[in-house]
Amino acid sequence: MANTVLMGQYWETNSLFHRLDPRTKIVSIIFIMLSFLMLDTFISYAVATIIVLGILLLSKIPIYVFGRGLQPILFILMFTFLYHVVFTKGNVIWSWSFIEVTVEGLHNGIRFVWRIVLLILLASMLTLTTKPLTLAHGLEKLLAPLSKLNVPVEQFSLMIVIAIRFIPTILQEVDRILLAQKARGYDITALTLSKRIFAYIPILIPLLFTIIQRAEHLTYAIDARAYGNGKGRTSFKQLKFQHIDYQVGGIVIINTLVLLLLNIGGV
Amino acid sequence: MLTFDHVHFYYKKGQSVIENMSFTIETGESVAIVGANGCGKSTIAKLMDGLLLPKEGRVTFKNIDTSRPTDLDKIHEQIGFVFQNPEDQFITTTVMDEVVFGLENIRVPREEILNRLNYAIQAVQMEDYLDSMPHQLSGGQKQRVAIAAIVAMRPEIIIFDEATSMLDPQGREQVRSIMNELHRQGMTIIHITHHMQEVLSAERILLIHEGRLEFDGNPLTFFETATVADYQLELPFAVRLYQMFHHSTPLTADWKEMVRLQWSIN
Amino acid sequence: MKKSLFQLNTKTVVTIGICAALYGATGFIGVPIGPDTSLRPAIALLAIFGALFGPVVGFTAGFIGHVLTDLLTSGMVWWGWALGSALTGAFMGIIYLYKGFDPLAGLVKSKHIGFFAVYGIVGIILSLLFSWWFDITFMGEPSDKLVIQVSLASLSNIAVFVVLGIPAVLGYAKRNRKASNLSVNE
Amino acid sequence: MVYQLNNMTVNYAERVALHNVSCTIQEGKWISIIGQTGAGKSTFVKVLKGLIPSVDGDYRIDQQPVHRDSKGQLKGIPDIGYVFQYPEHQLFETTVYKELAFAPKMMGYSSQQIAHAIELILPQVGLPEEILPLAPFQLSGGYKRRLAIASVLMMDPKLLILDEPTAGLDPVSRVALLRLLKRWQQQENRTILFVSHQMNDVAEYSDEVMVFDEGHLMGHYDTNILFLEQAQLLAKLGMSLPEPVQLLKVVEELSGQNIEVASCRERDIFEKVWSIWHTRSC
Ligand SMILES: Nc1ncnc2c1ncn2[C@@H]1O[C@H](COP(=O)(O)OP(=O)(O)OP(=O)(O)O)[C@@H](O)[C@H]1O
Ligand SMILES: Nc1ncnc2c1ncn2[C@@H]1O[C@H](COP(=O)(O)OP(=O)(O)OP(=O)(O)O)[C@@H](O)[C@H]1O
Ligand SMILES: [Mg+2]
Ligand SMILES: [Mg+2]
Repeated sequence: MANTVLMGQYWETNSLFHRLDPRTKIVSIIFIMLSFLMLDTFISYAVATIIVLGILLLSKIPIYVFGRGLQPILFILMFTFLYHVVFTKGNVIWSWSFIEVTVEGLHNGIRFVWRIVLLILLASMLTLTTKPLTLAHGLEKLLAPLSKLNVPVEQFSLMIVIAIRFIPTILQEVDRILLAQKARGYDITALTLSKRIFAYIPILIPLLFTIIQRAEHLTYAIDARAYGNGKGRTSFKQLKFQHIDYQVGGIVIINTLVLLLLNIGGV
Repeated sequence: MLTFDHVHFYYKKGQSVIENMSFTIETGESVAIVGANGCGKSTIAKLMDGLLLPKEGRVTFKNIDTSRPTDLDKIHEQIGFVFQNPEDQFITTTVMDEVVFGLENIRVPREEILNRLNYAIQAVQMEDYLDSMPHQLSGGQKQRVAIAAIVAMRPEIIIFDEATSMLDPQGREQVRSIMNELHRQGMTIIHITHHMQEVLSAERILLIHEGRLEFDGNPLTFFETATVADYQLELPFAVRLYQMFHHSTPLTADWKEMVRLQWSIN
Repeated sequence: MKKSLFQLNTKTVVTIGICAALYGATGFIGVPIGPDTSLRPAIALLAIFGALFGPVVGFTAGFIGHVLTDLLTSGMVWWGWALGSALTGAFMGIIYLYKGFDPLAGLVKSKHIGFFAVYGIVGIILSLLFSWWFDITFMGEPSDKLVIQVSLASLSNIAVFVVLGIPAVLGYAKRNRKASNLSVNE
Repeated sequence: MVYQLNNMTVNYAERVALHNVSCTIQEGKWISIIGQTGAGKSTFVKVLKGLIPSVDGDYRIDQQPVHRDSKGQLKGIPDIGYVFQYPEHQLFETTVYKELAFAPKMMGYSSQQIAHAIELILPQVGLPEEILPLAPFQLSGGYKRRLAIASVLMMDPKLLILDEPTAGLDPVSRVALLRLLKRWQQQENRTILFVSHQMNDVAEYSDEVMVFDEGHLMGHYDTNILFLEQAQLLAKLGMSLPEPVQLLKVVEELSGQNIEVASCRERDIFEKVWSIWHTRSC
């Protein structure tokens, strides 16, 4: 469990995207996403789709992995689609009692769903090809200039790192408490499901206590190792832009421009 | 120069944990702190490092008062502290990051970080575990990593709070020799331990009893004269042997040496 | 010491980080009760963090925690809802600014509970409305669906807040009061 | 009861922590477990307690295969007491009292019985009554350790597993605990599995010793045989001898003769060395 969280959605392949600097990825994705928010015409949708498909192929990640990412929001997608189909006024092509399906509705439904799917696929590219801590590192570096304006970027980044690092610890802590109880003859996992839900409640308060205790020790640990306010730390793991980062950056900008022009041109 | 000047401390009002404690540890000394469970050793260590502040009196390091928040960073840079429970000390997700974290904080340049990382990790023999999660190591391995993370920072003082309690005898010996080496290079070593043989090889011993400093001096003198059981301590093996020989040879920390000497006299 | 609001020392950094982790970890758990809505015990945690550590910790922990769960589970961040979580956390934290309210020392008066409940409920509704507005504006989601979603989510969140969050803060304060009383008696 | 492991293997992700371990643990003995850091000692005792759900191998108690769930995972074995290597892994309640009361409450004792039992156990492990209302994490390292041990002793288990229980205890408490355990084990004919790095304690208190190295069980010996006759094996595995035995070796080397001793316990060796000494100086 600990490892799954630390790895996040990360999926190891030797693709181009895995080698990219996290900063390039973050900025590019933001650009592409913004340009997608303006999608309007059929051609622009087509271009966007081709771009996303291209990215998926290049990532070398099997398609079912992306499918898995879409699963949790399948319900929203269906709902959005049906909603548009049913409630958009226009040319009725099929009806049953008060329900009317219209051409415009189908059109709208497909469009909205399509856009969300594209956005999600893009977003999962970032998490599938970058480990959460690398992502945090990239973000810290991107925001580094703000540090000069007295924005506590380092501390903010430490916050995120602690958060990522502690999600598994907390889940482990729950495991630990269960294990400690098991070691003294109380096995929660042996209970039936309905009883188990209630059995979790008494664990919550001890959990809260130990976590607050953990926080105290962690504060000591960070202070004791002279973190201070994090300003001016050196950085052992360095990020370096490579050729490929510039190339990808260039392509992204061209893409965005193309989409923009398509939209402006109304094609 | 680390000074306790009439220090009082409590966690809860009315239940004092440290009472009127005064002593000075000079640069380059090697000091063992001993005492019963709950007598306040870890609390003293936290006071030394400025993690806790005295309720009365002053703790100063090179004339910097720990209660001045602005200077606390300097104290943390100069005083390294290996926690009693290594799990409380871990901040990051890999053994490597754990060692590097402190080095980045004290602004060690990149190339130098690599050197120190290698040195520290090799010293505790954890080369094979650089990418492991600290929380998923065995009990003794955790202690080794905790030690490496502090040793790499090369502070002027290192406080080891029972940092070797779960090491095998060989590991204990290794850490002992790391300590000796650092001490030889001029580092001040403060070692909190329940292992009496280790106490014997320190230069000075601070005995804490119910929050008060009960004895401050040479360990050999201490074990020769004190009734150790009053302080929940036992005699080191060397001293037990010494008593068996009815004190016929001078007491030394190295008991094998003592036996040989005895043998040659007879 | 207690009432400092914007100072970012190690303690606040760690508290926010760990609260975010806790929020994120419990974010994995949820009992679905309607379209894209579930009974999330995480809301109770926001209430606890807010009350114990104030609006800044509540806001930041809610935001980071939400973004992280989104990133770790589906890879897609729903920014509107993340900001919503943040707002809820901030509202839960208003009570922290009251003089004489200090659950860490066991000090909670009954009028505090009233205020806490009001801020909490107002906060939950306001932040959901915010998320709703955000989604319509930036994601182009249909608004009627969101009306259902918002009302369901408000109700479920308020339920969790009232049933779990408030009692947890009270329980925590009570326990701390006990501990400090004992030390005075001895 | 007899506990039997057959070809037990445990993997943690990519690391093999136990390799084909087979052993039989008889009732009524004090068995120590030694080995270097990371040798697999904790893993081994966790398997015995059933704390590691997925293991590869066969585990029987009194010839009966240990119950597994539908997925083939091991279940915790309730009547084995287990003290974790880090007391922090074990303590979870909000007060010391609740911590001590947890196991007996599970076993269905009344609150009076529990209160009485707690009253009895506190002095035995050297805990003052004042700490009962404190939260376990407010205790010092050594007190946490005592609490962890006491809360398991409350179960009065047939087999008691202690993973480095003396780490962090002050010397007098350490000896007191070891004596308490020895008395309990002998008088009530209980079994103790004692993981330790303190060779002196191992030599002093155990009947048998199991030696681990890099996940392998290297042998299961009578204590005296191991320390007095298998010194090479221990040296090869990088483990040291108890100090009294080292003393014996030094004296053997100095005198150039083999010395017979009754056991590897300090008293017996000191007696022997003293008598050699005495005859020499007379
Ligand atoms: N966070 C805390 N809150 C309240 N009391 C505490 C806290 N930490 C320690 N104490 C108490 O302070 C006293 C001294 O504790 P300390 O940890 O300094 O002892 P120690 O000498 O290190 O003992 P050990 O050898 O067992 O580690 C103990 O009575 C302990 O219960
Ligand atoms: N949860 C875990 N995940 C991955 N590897 C682990 C885990 N626990 C232990 N290991 C590894 O398994 C090996 C055996 O560990 P174990 O804890 O059994 O050692 P040990 O003999 O108890 O050592 P020690 O004396 O240091 O406590 C070690 O190499 C350790 O790094
Ligand atoms: Mg201590
Ligand atoms: Mg172990």
